[in-house]
Amino acid sequence: LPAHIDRTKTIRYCSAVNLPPMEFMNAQTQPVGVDVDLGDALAHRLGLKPVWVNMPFAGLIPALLADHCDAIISQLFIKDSRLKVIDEIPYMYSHEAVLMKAGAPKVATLEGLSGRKVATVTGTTATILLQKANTALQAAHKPLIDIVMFPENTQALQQVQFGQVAAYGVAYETARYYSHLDPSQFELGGPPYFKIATGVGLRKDEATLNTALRGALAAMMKDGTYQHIFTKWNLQIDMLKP
Amino acid sequence: MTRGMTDVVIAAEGVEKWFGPRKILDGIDLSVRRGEVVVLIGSSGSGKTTLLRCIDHLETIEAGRIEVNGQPIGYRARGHRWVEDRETAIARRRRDVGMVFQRFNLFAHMNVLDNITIAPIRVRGVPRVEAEFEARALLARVGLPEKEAVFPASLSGGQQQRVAIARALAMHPAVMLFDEPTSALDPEMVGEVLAVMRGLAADGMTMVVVTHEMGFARQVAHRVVVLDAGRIVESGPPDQVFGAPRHPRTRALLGAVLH
Amino acid sequence: MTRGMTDVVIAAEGVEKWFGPRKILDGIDLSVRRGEVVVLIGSSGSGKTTLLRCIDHLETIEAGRIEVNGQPIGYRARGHRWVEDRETAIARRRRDVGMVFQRFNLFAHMNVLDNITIAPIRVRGVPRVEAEFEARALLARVGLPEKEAVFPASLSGGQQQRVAIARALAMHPAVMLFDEPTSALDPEMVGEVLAVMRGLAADGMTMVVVTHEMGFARQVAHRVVVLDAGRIVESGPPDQVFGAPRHPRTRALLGAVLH
Amino acid sequence: MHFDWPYFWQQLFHPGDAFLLGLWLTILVSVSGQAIGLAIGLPVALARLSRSPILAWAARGYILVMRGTPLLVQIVFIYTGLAAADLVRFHDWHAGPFSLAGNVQAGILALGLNEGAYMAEIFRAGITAVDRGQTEAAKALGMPPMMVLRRIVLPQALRIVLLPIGNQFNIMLKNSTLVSIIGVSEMLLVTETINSATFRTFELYSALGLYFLALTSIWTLLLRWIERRMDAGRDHPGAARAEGAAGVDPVLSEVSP
Amino acid sequence: MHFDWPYFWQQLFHPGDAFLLGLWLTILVSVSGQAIGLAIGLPVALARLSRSPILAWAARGYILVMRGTPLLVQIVFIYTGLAAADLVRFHDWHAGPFSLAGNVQAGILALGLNEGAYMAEIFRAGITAVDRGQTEAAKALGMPPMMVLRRIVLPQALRIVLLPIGNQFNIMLKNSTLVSIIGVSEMLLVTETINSATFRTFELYSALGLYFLALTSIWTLLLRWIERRMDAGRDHPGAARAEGAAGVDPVLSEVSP
Ligand SMILES: Nc1ncnc2c1ncn2[C@@H]1O[C@H](COP(=O)(O)OP(=O)(O)OP(=O)(O)O)[C@@H](O)[C@H]1O
Ligand SMILES: Nc1ncnc2c1ncn2[C@@H]1O[C@H](COP(=O)(O)OP(=O)(O)OP(=O)(O)O)[C@@H](O)[C@H]1O
Ligand SMILES: [Mg+2]
Ligand SMILES: [Mg+2]
Repeated sequence: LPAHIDRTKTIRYCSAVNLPPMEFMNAQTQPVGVDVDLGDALAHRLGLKPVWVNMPFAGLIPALLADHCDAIISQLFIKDSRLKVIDEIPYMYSHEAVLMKAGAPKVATLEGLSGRKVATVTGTTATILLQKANTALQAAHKPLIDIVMFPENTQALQQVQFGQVAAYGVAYETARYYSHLDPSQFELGGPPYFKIATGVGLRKDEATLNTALRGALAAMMKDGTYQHIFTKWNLQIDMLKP
Repeated sequence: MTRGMTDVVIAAEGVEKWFGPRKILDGIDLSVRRGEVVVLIGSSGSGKTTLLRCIDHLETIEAGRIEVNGQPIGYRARGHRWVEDRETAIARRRRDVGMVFQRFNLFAHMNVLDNITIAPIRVRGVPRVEAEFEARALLARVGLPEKEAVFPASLSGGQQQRVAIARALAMHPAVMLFDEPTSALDPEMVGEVLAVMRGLAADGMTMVVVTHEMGFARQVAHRVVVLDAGRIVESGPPDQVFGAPRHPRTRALLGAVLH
Repeated sequence: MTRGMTDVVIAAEGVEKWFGPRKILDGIDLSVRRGEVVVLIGSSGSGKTTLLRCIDHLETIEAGRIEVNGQPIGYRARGHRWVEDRETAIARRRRDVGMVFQRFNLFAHMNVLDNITIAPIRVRGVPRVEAEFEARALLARVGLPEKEAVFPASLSGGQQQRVAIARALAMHPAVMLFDEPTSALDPEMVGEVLAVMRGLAADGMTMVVVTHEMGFARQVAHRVVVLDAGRIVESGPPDQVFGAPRHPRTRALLGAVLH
Repeated sequence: MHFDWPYFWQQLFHPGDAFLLGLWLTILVSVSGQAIGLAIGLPVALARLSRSPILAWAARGYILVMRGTPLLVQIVFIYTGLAAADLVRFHDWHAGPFSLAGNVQAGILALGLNEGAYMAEIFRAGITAVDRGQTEAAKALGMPPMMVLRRIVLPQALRIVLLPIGNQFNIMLKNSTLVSIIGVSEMLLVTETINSATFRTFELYSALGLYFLALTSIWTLLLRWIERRMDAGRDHPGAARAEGAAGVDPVLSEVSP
Repeated sequence: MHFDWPYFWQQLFHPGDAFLLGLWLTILVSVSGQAIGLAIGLPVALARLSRSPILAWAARGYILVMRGTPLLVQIVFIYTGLAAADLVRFHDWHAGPFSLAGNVQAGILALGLNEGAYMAEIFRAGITAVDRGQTEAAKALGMPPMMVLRRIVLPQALRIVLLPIGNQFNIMLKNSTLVSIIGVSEMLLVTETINSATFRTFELYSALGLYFLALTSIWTLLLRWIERRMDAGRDHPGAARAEGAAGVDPVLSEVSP
């Protein structure tokens, strides 16, 4: 383990603790969720105390680079642009989806949102996918999607609830969570449309930590801790095939 | 010469004014006839300013009544009670009274001509050309024909006070009230203002003047009224009041002022 | 009685003071001997205040030199040139000079006793008990023995000025400078301050006094110096300067002041 | 320390369209918020000064709440809170080629409502600073109250409040960053977005800071120029201003970001 | 409109521990930020007034930048920007049972640095407002410059600046919400977090607003009391204050959230 972690016996995770079921606050404002369970298990396996540092999603990578934490566990998709600045250890798959108000007409693809207003969270992949859809729409001379970015999930979600936006582009896991939580309010606006590996973010110079975490993850997969967590949250479809 | 009741411009009866627990005017009876020049004297705090302000209803009164040109000012009868009038009605009644303040109070954001014409145009509804024509005549009368485009801040105190007089005259008031019009002036400028006031008196303007200028009072006043602690303690022609004051307060006062 | 050079407390030679492009002091030569009372007169703007301030180095000078107790003040020699001294060195030199201002300038946040003792304690390093003992003696001397615990704001102007004199005396200065010490006072209070100054003069204190109180000058001054446009135009015993002024400016000035 | 100069210069002198749109939104939101603040401020100041206790207390309450709670809270409350309580929903507004998104409307409204309280206090101070003698002279000439207010008091009060209002606009420019929380893509949110792709926090925020510094400095210079112009229009600049104005130290009057 | 009264009362009078922790953080951050601001403000004011052109210009530059850019930008810049450029990193700090997270440190520092500029201007105005005669009398008594400053000018300036500084602390309380952007769980962020589970935005933000209103009102009352106490300690309350103080209208001096 790196010296400073070994000394303090803590590992600090940066996370936007606002995206159920991956990471969110329970009634006691304790972080809970898939990522939190995983992160806690990884830490315990390494004999460390986990500390969760909450911040807006767009601030995660800057914060990691700024050494404000040791790792990001926040449903961070593995993308080339990110791999240029950080390392990522894959631990699950994620999907994208759109969330809509219950009863609203569904769309098959993002292009179907043409001319409507769609909320996203700043810095998320959904934003980029929507922008890509816009490029396609522009080429086809169709009205663009009006993308409104919010710093955090609740703000964006509530815009759907109030009918101030038509849809919310967010991870499938989160969209499904809300549509199950309150089917009278929310509904998936279409099938999951984007599958991507998701990882723990690490600074590039943290090779020791990288190795340690990979080892711990493999061990968890072997002894079933990993499977147990995904089953608990009913997200078996997102598990990595061992 | 006998004058009828219609010739009474100001009629005050039993006027009382309280500021909180203090009685400032204590049963003032005063009537001023058309064309009369009344000089009001009294020691500091005796209520001279307050009386003038009550006549123009810049202060409410707690008892008694004040009529200007035969009509009450600031109050109207409702059944058997007097209630304060609506602001717009008070404003209309105030046109009968011209007021000249110790500190001039020219409108700082307007030039001299606008200072004089604004009330005639906006309040009396006189057309602008006409109002400006008259304003120029008034400026000539107060000896400032060339100052119409100038702002108050660049006038001397004496010039400002003369413009203030012209401004009040432009409303054709039935009576002019002057509250120590020269006491904020440097000595050199007192004369020019008093000269304008002398001219007004000579033209038959009804005037009530609070002043410490005893020379002016002696020459111009038809009557001198002495106020003490909110009461009129003496009243009579200047010769009598200055020459043979009956009330001890008057004597003390004249002693101090004439010194 | 002949006095040696050591008896010269203030020696100013060819002092020039410029404010921007204006020459305010224009070659002042002045020497004041121990025990001498010099009264400085001159019309407004002639440079009296400026001269006093230069003596205490509250203003820099552009030419000439000023020595107090035989040593320059505010400047020191560096090779052949005079350069301004360090602030702490200037501060040390200023202890020789006591200054009394027109507007008293008592420290508003301290009571009378602290006003008087702060400089002795903090600057001269006198122990507190000793400083307070002396302060009480000084307060008695200026006629205010009972005011030590009071703040300046609750004293009359005359009382404040007397405390200011006591405060300056507490530093045992070689000379006391007074800049119109009574001109900010109501007439009733002028006497009490002049009385204190008379007492000081009688005790042999060296004093330079700017004042319009000609009676005081006549009685107390050993010498009257007349300043005009930054120059000394006349200087001599009061009888001579007041009785037979030689310079036309002096005559004009005395005419105005004595009026 | 690594500082990516080329990237910094690029962002400073050749920012992308998104950033320029953010700059435009910053200005739009600030100017509109200020306009609303001015429109609210004057009537509230008059209500606060009025003899009607109901009006005066309503104005006091409004000012107390707006100045006693954080702007950030107000912004969220107005955009999300009111909608959550089913009170007000902000829908996009279109008029021909122009459109104004709901969150932009809410942001402008929140800034404006907040600013209104500060404007009200400035107007009140300005009106109070106009010499009472002016009002009395106008009344004595027979002017009814509204005319006194409109023709005599307000014109003089406006000169007094010009500088504090101008300073307040600088604060408004800076406060406009807070509407990023409800997704208004003004300069700060655009910068955050760019940063979430490039991770050049230091360079990006340095440039952003310089943009704001330029905006506030330009406005300050403009304000000085306007002031000088207004003074030049008078015979006696100093005397023409009511004394009350002297009390408003331009430095102290702007005390917060 | 639906208003969930029981939930509102619950949140107002029996908030959860997390919210109380948020309240504590709001106070901690505000008080510490203010303390830093005060500590910075005085030396910067002295530098600004000093005869050394380097010091004066450095102070001017600092004040210009801090007052010319938005606090929100400064907060992100200091927490993330400086670290991104490898300049400063904020590590959690532990001392026995106490600990201070890195982002809390950064938030306090940013608030403090920003406040320092405003404090500097207030101190400068206060020092300038002390009658020059006081300095001259002190000099004439032979006091060296530092003693004049410490014994004569500052004690009088402090009385003058008390009220503006007090008003400024109200602004600080409100500004402390901005550190939520870097994840400091003060009251606003806690409220947001609770909201993300319950979606009772209207009720939650109403309660939050009331909490802030209470904080600012309590502080205002306390400030008045302190003021009265200080005045009572003098023979003549009015006269004891230098005239400059009268110019600082308590209303105008607090002009922004
Ligand atoms: N607005 C007010 N509120 C309370 N008391 C007032 C007010 N105006 C005047 N007074 C008091 O009423 C008394 C009479 O004041 P007034 O100004 O009428 O006296 P005056 O005869 O004009 O004196 P002066 O010669 O000093 O002008 C004074 O004691 C004054 O203090
Ligand atoms: N700090 C300054 N800056 C510029 N000019 C000054 C300054 N202080 C004094 N002066 C000018 O220097 C001249 C002399 O001023 P000084 O105060 O010494 O005159 P004075 O003889 O004391 O007059 P008074 O009797 O009015 O006190 C005046 O013209 C004044 O305007
Ligand atoms: Mg009077
Ligand atoms: Mg002088």
